[in-house]
Amino acid sequence: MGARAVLAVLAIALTGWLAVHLTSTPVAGLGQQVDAHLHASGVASPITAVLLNFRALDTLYEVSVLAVALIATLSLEPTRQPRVPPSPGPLLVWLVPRLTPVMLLLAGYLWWAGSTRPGGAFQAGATIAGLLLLLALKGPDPGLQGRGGHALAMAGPLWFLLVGSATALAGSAFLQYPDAWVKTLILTVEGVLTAAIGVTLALLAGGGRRQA
Amino acid sequence: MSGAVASWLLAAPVALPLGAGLIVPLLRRGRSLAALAAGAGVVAAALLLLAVRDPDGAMELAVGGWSPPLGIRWRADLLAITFLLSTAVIALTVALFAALHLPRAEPALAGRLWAPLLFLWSALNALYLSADVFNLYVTLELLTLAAVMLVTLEGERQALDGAMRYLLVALAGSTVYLLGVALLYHATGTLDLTLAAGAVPGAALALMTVGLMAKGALFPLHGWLPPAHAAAPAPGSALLSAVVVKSAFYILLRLWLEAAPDEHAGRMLLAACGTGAVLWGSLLALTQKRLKLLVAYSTVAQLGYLLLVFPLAVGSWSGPAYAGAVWLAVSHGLAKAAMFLAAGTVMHALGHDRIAELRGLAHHAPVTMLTLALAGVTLMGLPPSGGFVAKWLLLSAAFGTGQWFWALVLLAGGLLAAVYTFRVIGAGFGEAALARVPRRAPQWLAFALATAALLAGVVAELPLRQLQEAAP
Amino acid sequence: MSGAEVPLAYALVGMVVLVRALYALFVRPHLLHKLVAGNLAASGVFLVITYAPDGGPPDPVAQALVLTGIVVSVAVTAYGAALLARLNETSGKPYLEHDHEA
Amino acid sequence: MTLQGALPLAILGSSLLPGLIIFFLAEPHRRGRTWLNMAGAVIKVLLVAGALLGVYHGATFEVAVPLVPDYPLLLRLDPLALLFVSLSAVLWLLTTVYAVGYLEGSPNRSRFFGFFSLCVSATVGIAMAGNLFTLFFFYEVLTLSTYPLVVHRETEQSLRAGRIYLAYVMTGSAVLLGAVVWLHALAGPFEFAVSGGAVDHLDAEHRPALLAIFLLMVGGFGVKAALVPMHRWLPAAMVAPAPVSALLHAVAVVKAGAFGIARTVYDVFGAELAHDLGGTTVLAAVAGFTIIYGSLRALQQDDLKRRLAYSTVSQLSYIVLGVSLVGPLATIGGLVHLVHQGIMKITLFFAAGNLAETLHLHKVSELDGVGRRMPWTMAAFTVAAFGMMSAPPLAGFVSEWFLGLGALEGDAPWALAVLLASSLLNAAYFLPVVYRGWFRPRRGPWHENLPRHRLETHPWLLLPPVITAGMVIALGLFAASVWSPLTWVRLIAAQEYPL
Repeated sequence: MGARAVLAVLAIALTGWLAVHLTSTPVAGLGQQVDAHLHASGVASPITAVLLNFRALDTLYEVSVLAVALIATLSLEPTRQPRVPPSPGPLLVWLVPRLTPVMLLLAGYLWWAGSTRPGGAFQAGATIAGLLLLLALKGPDPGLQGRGGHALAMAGPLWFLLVGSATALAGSAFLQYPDAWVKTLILTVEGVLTAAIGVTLALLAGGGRRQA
Repeated sequence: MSGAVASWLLAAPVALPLGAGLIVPLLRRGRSLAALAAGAGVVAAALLLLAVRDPDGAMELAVGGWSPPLGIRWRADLLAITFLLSTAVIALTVALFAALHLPRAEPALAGRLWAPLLFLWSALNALYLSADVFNLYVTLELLTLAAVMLVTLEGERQALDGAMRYLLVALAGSTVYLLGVALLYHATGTLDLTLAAGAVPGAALALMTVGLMAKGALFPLHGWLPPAHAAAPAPGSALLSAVVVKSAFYILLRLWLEAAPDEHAGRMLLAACGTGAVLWGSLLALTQKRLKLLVAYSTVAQLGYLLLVFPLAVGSWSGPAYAGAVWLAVSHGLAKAAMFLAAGTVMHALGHDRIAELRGLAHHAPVTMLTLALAGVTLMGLPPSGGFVAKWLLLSAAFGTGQWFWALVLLAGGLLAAVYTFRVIGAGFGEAALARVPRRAPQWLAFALATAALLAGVVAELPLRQLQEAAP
Repeated sequence: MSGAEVPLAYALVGMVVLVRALYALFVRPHLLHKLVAGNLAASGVFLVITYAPDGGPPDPVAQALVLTGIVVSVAVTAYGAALLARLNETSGKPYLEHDHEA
Repeated sequence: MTLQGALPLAILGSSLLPGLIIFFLAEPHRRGRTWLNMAGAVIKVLLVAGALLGVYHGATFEVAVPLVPDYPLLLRLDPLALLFVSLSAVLWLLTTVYAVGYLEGSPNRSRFFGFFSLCVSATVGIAMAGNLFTLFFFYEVLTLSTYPLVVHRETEQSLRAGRIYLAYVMTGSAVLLGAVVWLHALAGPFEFAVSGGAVDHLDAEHRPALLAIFLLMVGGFGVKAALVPMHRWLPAAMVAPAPVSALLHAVAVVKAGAFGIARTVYDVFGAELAHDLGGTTVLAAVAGFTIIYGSLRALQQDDLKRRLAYSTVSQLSYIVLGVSLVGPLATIGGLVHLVHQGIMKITLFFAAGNLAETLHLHKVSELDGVGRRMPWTMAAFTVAAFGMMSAPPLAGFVSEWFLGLGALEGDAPWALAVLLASSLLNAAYFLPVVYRGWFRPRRGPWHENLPRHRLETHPWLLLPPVITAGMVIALGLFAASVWSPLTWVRLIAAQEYPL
């Protein structure tokens, strides 16, 4: 217990020190920079501009991290006791078919809205994932654990990488969209990412496991 | 046009393995072929980067056409190229070893190694090229996930346990690092280290350093390394011990020597941790009963040497100290990879890696025995090895700057390394039959790496001179 | 995620969350606790990142960083959970071995 | 590259390349291996002869290979270097002949001859080193390449000997490395001085540091030179096969230590500075003690090889004593003993090896009457033994004569007393061997170990000791001739102490 007490004291001290430090330093940021270049970014939403243009590299790595997490999860040999087959209550059976189109619509909207106001691939993808999980709960399983599902999951980062490499091969910098194509490319990338993130999250949530 | 060339040369080391890593899991056959092809491409790119290198200015690329502070910049200075190239050589050799060794030794793993190996490689290259602290955070996460996956491949309890340990420490480490990033961003309004140079707040530096030390298994945050590295399949252990843990040291170099060159008290602290690593790691290596654990603890110790660079790289001695540390990292990488691959052969040949029962290796697997010995020479820092020339430079800096204490650490570490290396060599003599006769080809690959570690001590003059000139 | 400025209070709360979570990550033996703690710690940092002093508009870069960070930590946590399940099946308990040298 | 530069590399390569090739020769290729060895050894001797001729006529042979910025691998053939190179070259040739006969049909010969050649390459590298960096470089290569030879038999006992060897020698090298780098930190990069010291320009405030460095350096070298109390590894290493013991004790390892001390005194610090610092006084005292201690321990050994080992401990310090007495005559005595002791000692080990191989005789007490069974071997042994007692007109006498004069010249009469006492002790532990061999009758049949030859043993085993015994006589009789080591050493002394 003594050790814990020491740790606790240290923790409190650390918090205080950090707080003091944070308040003592003036806060700088890149807000103006973003506003200044927003017009050239191809999208109206500053956050999306940062995510898919100014710092697109981060996002490429980020979706790669998702893909690796999925591959790593799948490579843990499948469990001996599979997930219990779902016994959907009447509510699910009634709700899911009616909910499906709504959620698809919502996902589509989030994806499209991303270019103008907050939203975008991740939110849309999350919605898709939720939908897929609901479908799995209701059964029959949408069967994404197969090669097709995995291909779909990999498609996101692959397409993103492809776009980036294409721009490099075209003679401009890696991930530098040609001005005429900015919006289209960003939207397609976001679109593919939405689907991929959706599938990936759904598979991850299920531990990538097939039902019995 | 040169812009395009830069764009290709800098993108290839990241894009090729990343793409291959995403595709390989979808392939039914030809996985190893795809992986090796991508690897060959990376090696070629790294060699070209070295060939077209301009000593007066590093090749740079504003990714996406947006230069910092708004965007992220790739930069291939000599340090980056050195790490890119040595990683490429090691990773490609390890991949070849895996392609030849696993199908017979561990068929279950043969196909599953490639994805993590490729992601690992891509993340490392991305890390070497980037000087953007947040971008580094994402690459570190990519690296960690791939590394943890490598550890789990064997699938038995020890592997999973080691992997979990690794994951949790890395998780804590990256969180602390990220907090440092936040403070740095708030204080300087940029994430680019070159722009933030000289203005990095102490708190941010401290937090990022602690986070990196956890990820890099730097004493006293090294506890997770041996079980994890020892549990991975041989090619995995080789990559983890030879290059992955050094990525943290790489960022520390950039942080302390380039971005925050005036934080001298902290440098002493780092070297003190290094001393602890050298002594504690070596002592634990001495007490190990299993070869792979011994090699893993020797990694803990050897990482300690690297930290000694920070107090030594001052004034007129910064050149030699810097060159020595970088060269030590390179030669240790080659030697350590060779050692873990050899350990894999031992595992396969004997069915175990208990040091007390290595009899017969010298007769029936002489190449592997010689590999362990030659790699050991580098760990001891004796001529003719890269470890020796590096140690010579570090020692010179230690005496030259009047910090003889660090010299004692270097010398003591060498002696301890000799003790645990010869413990293994001595055990290999004597007549005894092996469970299986190992294949020749993979053994020669490990031998090649060990020989490279020796050659690093004979053909070092030019690279060392250039590193001295490039020292921050 | 957008709109009004993020006052210092958020950042301070973030700090507390972070430190408390890291503390739990170290002392709690149960791996599920550790994983959740790790995830919480990250969220604490995100609060600190988004800290923008009163008056100033929210910094889109900071918010983008947080979005990226969230995805990354989700991925890591998800994998950690899968690993935990696997470990639990093999060793029969959701804790780490302490005699790893054995 | 010029001939001047090529020659040192050729001398190095003549043993290095065969060695590297031999490693990859499959065990059965007995012929190829033997040819490679002999060819390399003969070529080396010829090259060295050429170098001697050249240097005698004032040519300089030197080459620098860049290795670390400011610290090249510098190979240079100066007179002192050639003294050691020639000794190694000639004795390597003879030992190779001997080893081929000795290892007839034993396992791991490729490994043995591979490391054997590496050993010799390292030794000539040490001899030709033109700066401390190069000297240390090859000194460590020697350390490492000797270990496999010590443990060659792979018995528990030999592995233990190997561990002891490493424990002592590695610690020594760590100390040495520290001292060398420290010295360079003070003095910057430097080469061995042709005359005088390389660091005697350093001003007075460095004196304490310099003394410390000097003691650390001779301490580091002293481990291989088997100075008491750092000598224990040497008797332990006796478990190695006879050719190894012969080479270790007569040439490679121990001489590397003594040679290193000579370089340190003459060409790094310079005899004058070393003397002013008081370093040589300490060194002389240790050497004197080692001479007596070694002889006393030799008296107590019944195992012939162990007796020889302790005799080596004692005799090596003749060289160190000569170096540390500071003065032309002592220098001549010490350096010429580097050669003479080598040839005498290798003869003794060859002979001991023959007795063990042919008749399974390891103990002095078993030697009764062996002179009748193996007259040539015993004759060679006897000659070398008398040489060790420094009986005129043999080689040992020449060394001791100059050492004695040196002792008087440097007014250190105690050193003279030590030398005389040691000679008596040498007689005390060698004469019994000779007496038993020639004048005691053999009881019972011999335990024949080898197939009978016309000769008393395998010809490849018999030839080398006979030749070296002849050299022991010749070096004494013709000490004054132009081609004797003595003349050569006078040349060196004249360089170090210009009159």
